[in-house]
Amino acid sequence: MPAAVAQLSRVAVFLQEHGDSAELAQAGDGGGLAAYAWLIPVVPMVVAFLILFFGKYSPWKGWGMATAALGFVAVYGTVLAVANLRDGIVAEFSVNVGDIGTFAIEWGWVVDGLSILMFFLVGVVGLLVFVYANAYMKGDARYTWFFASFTLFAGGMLVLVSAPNFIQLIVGWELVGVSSYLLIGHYWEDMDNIDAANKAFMTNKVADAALFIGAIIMSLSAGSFQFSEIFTRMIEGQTTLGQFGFWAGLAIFIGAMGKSAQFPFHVWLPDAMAGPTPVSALMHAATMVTAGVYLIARLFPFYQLPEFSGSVSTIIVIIGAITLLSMGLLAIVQDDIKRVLAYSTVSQLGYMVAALGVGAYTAGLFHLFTHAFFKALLFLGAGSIIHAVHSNNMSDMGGLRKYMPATFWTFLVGTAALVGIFPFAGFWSKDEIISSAFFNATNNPEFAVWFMVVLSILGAFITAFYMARVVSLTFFGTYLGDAKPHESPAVMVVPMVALAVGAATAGLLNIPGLTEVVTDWVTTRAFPIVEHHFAQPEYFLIAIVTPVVLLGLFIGWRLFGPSSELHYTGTGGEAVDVSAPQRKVAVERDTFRIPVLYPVLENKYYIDDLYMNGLVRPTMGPIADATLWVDMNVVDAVPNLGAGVARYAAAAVAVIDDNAVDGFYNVTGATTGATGSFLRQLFPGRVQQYVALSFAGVVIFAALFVIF
Amino acid sequence: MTIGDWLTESANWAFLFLAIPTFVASVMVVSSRNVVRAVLYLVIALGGSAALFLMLGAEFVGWTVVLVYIGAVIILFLIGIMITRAPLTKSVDLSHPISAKAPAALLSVLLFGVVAWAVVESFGLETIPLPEEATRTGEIGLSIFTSWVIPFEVVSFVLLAALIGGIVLARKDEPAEVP
Amino acid sequence: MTSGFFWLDTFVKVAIALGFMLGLALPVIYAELKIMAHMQNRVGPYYAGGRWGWAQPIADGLKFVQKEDLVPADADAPVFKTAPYVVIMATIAIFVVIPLGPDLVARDLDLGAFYLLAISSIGTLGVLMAGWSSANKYSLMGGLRAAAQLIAYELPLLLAVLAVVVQAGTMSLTGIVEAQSAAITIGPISVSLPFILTGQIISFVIFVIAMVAELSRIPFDMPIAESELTMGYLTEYSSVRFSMFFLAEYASLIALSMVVATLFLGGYFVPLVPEAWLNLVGPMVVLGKAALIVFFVLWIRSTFPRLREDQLQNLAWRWLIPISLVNILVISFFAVAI
Amino acid sequence: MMTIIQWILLGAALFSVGLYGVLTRRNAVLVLASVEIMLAAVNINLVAFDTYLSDPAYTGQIFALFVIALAAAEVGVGIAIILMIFRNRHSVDVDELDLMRY
Repeated sequence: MPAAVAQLSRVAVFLQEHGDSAELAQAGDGGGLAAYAWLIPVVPMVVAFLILFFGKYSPWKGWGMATAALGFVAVYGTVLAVANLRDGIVAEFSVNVGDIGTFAIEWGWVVDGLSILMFFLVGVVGLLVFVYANAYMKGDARYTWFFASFTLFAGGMLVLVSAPNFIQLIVGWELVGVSSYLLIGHYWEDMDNIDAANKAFMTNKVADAALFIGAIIMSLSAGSFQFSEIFTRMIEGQTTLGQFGFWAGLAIFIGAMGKSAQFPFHVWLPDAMAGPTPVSALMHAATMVTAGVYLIARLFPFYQLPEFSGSVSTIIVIIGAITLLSMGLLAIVQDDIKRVLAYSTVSQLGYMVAALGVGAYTAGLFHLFTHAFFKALLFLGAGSIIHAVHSNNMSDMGGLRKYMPATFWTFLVGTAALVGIFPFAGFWSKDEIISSAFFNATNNPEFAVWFMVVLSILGAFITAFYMARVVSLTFFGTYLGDAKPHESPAVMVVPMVALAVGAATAGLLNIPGLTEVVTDWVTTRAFPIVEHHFAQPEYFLIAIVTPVVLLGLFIGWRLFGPSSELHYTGTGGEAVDVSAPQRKVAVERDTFRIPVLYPVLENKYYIDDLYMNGLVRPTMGPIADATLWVDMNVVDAVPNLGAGVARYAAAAVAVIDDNAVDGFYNVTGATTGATGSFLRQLFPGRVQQYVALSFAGVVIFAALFVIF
Repeated sequence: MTIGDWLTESANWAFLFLAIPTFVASVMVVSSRNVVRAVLYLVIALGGSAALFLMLGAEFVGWTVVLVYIGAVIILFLIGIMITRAPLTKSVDLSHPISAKAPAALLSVLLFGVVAWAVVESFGLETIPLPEEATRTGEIGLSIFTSWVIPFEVVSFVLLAALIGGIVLARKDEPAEVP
Repeated sequence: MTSGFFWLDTFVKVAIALGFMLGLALPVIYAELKIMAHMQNRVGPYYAGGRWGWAQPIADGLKFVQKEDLVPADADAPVFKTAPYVVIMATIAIFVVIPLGPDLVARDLDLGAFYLLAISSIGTLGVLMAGWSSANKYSLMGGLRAAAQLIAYELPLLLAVLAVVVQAGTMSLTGIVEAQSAAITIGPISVSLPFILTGQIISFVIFVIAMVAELSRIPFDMPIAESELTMGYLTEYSSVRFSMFFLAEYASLIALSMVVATLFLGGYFVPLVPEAWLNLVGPMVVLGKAALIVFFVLWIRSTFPRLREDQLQNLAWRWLIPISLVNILVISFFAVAI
Repeated sequence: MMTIIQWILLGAALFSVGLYGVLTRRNAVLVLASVEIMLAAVNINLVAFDTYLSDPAYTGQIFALFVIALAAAEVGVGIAIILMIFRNRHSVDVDELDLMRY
């Protein structure tokens, strides 16, 4: 096939130019396994609608169908993953739906390492969360509806990750957006939840607009919506893509920031905790927020080349670094356990985004992979606790270790994985990110990369600190809640245990120089990825980071653990009847009050207030109030002062004024009035007269043009 | 080319056969003193223009004029007139007085003069090739949906807005509902 | 386009269509008299012409012609006199594009179906002219009702035709018939099916309902409802002009029935007849199919009561138009998918 | 042979007549009717130039179609406005519509 040969030779040129660090994976086409991969997005989508129409009449009221669909995805994803590891799969299929001018609108599916990773994650994590949700949602008024929209949520994500072109990607993107809106607002009887859903939707919409613009710029300048076409144009050295690349890349990154809740767009994610906990678990693990990371990874061949994307990757690094630290800090002061985890997610997403920004493609996706396990686990654990104590607040918890041992131990595994304790999953992935960043920083000393290295080490400290706080306040000390805590049913515990196994071992899949499964996995793509591979773990960095993490855990334990002075100790761990003052104490000790920083963190850097007061409220009207205030207090002050002075001066001048000056002005005024009355006669407000005058102008100008 | 040459061409006779009624009818539209008749003259003028389009081979445009203008717009006009209680007899107040008509006439004649001058200057006696057969509608459709798809969508949006606007404007104000 | 014979050609063909129309309208009028009579257990015309009263329509026509041609004193005479011509012209023009055989068509326009709709909308204009120029409140109300009704039902009519056009892939009526004569192979059987059997049943129903409304026949005869408006826009007409409206109504009935036959029932095409013979057999086939529709419309007339004005508008705007839009959507989907 | 100017002159003449109507009519419905004549004149020009240029994309015809569509929209809204004015003021005389004056 000449076309394939031509493409290979272009790739070869590209490889020469970019050195031996780029590697084109050896891959087959996956055969029938890839050809039928369209079932992966289609099955959940179809099932979502089936549940909508027939769910109420089916066994288990829709849960069965939803779980079956996710089970199918999980099995298919696993089979694909295994096949990918054995032979490598790079395949792309497109079906033409229609044309707009020279642009083909296509529906298709990409089967390569990156999309298989996502299929696998959505399928496996989704399946576990769905199983868990059966018990968690029991007795909900809209049980079937929940599973319909939840399946749509997973299906939308699969449409997104299977997309070979921007159009389908945006369709999936919007499906995820709209189903997340439905799910966040699931308990819509409460106004706060509606607000949260609206906030998530609106914030995402702002970013989506940027994504549309970016996708349109990029597709127009490359001449196709197809990703592979765009990359081919890139390798051929298309000039228009070079010209518009920066703006396209930036706009698309802004879109990714919205879905992945990066720094200025992070506001919706903690509020999105209003949804049921399984939704949070899936949203934070494999769906929705990873979409942004996935998008950057999908377009990584573009972002890795500054001659096309300009300095976008620097912006990505800085945004990611700011996010990972600032959001970690916010997690310190939250009382709501789910909010802590939410900010933790945003912080970890910052790691992934920053990693992709510095060119650590594998590291970023590896962290995405491990994070899916331990964050899903932590959320399910939090859900289990909430299920037991009927409250989201950690000031209502404490001492649960005794009542919920399974939850405690799995949560502990998740915590270890998140903070990066050897040999749990987070240790390997976070280490790889920091190593890659450090390698880039030493090879290419750029401010942004150093900034990221420092911030990510600080971030690791913060992560350890707040996780120590969560574990201490939740599982140690005295139980302070009202409800009777109990261990969750088996159907909830089993997924947690399964995820705990994943969280403990997922990191072992990519030990540098040893296993490197995930590396092979995600670099199996039709276009080569330029990045540095480590032959072995970077012991030097481990030697820095691990003590930092341990220090964080220690300080957290000292401040919030049962032995701390701050901690309220009851009568030795048993549940006690806690009085109101004691509760107040509990709430106060729960929050870590750093003198200056605390108010800032408490108010989430005032960003929510800024959006609310700067963007939302003014559009609803009160911009007038603000203007009025400024007008009354600032603007008026000057005239008032002036007026005070002027009044005395005026009295003196009045005499002259009345006689000489007034005369002049009266004449002037009368003249103006008379002129106005005269001119008014010329323009009597009749449309036809205006038409006549304008056409007279047309005639005159036309005549002038003809003459000259 | 002399007038004589011009008149020997049968197509020109067909042109005159259509153009003169069209012009006369449009003059009647602006000068008739009976409002319904004026609109009926508009039918003739537009029908004449439709026939001229057919002559130019623009069949789709021609029949669209018939369908949209004569079939819908004129009906709208007539209903509008009838609802605003037009008298059967001649009305005196359909037009402005002669003092306002004179400058308008002058302006129109000037406009025509300038345009005619410009056209004769720039085109002279260039000829127009009449098509052998009518434009295939399929080709127009293809062109609309490839080269002109965005204007087409914009027009459809404008039509939708006009539809909604028309309904909102023309509906009677409902008395405030008592819950 | 501008061949020397173009206009002559056109005039001859219009003349043929005129004759055709007159030749068909009288039998249909007679058929209506007899069929309705039998449906209501009456005998119907009996004396005129001897057997079965076959000369009754002719006698009626003669009766109209010999009456005085009245023009009301306050009427706008030119408009009043022109109105019937406008209506009848719109009717005749429909015949121009209806194919009676593969070559038997006055002018096979590339956009025949579009032409059909454009021309038939002119009839509304004549009705409004008649209603307004009569200087009679009943006439004006009748004219307005007629205009509102015709506009309302023109949309479903148009949309139903559009659905057929989408399926056939052409607006030429000959092309539509050819599309229906194309063989469909299902397993071992290969048959030619008319559109009514291949997915256009909804369009067919919509078209026939809208057609009856366009013709202002019972149950859609609000514009000329005797009990409310005397005779609507026809109140002031008499003699030849009245008979022209009368004739136009029946001619339209035939014309639209032939359009139904062409669009939905396969037109001049019959299976098993060699193509060379179609020019010979075609006219009979089309007329036979149209006769079925005509009979159906007459049947409806003696069966249904009249609709109220608001029910009539509701039916068009709230039912027929949405249904036909959905219908087009479904048919377009299949047209693209298959 | 047919000349192009005869078509353009017809268009110009119709346009001027329409303009005269727009300027002199007092009845709002007739002002709209005159506008329709102007638009028809424009359409004649568009289609004539399309034929003259033998445009493969049929730009002239397509723009004539757009003009027709927009004219239909304009009449729909225009008549609705006129009905509204008639309901409020019992007149469709444009002379009395001088609210824009002050």
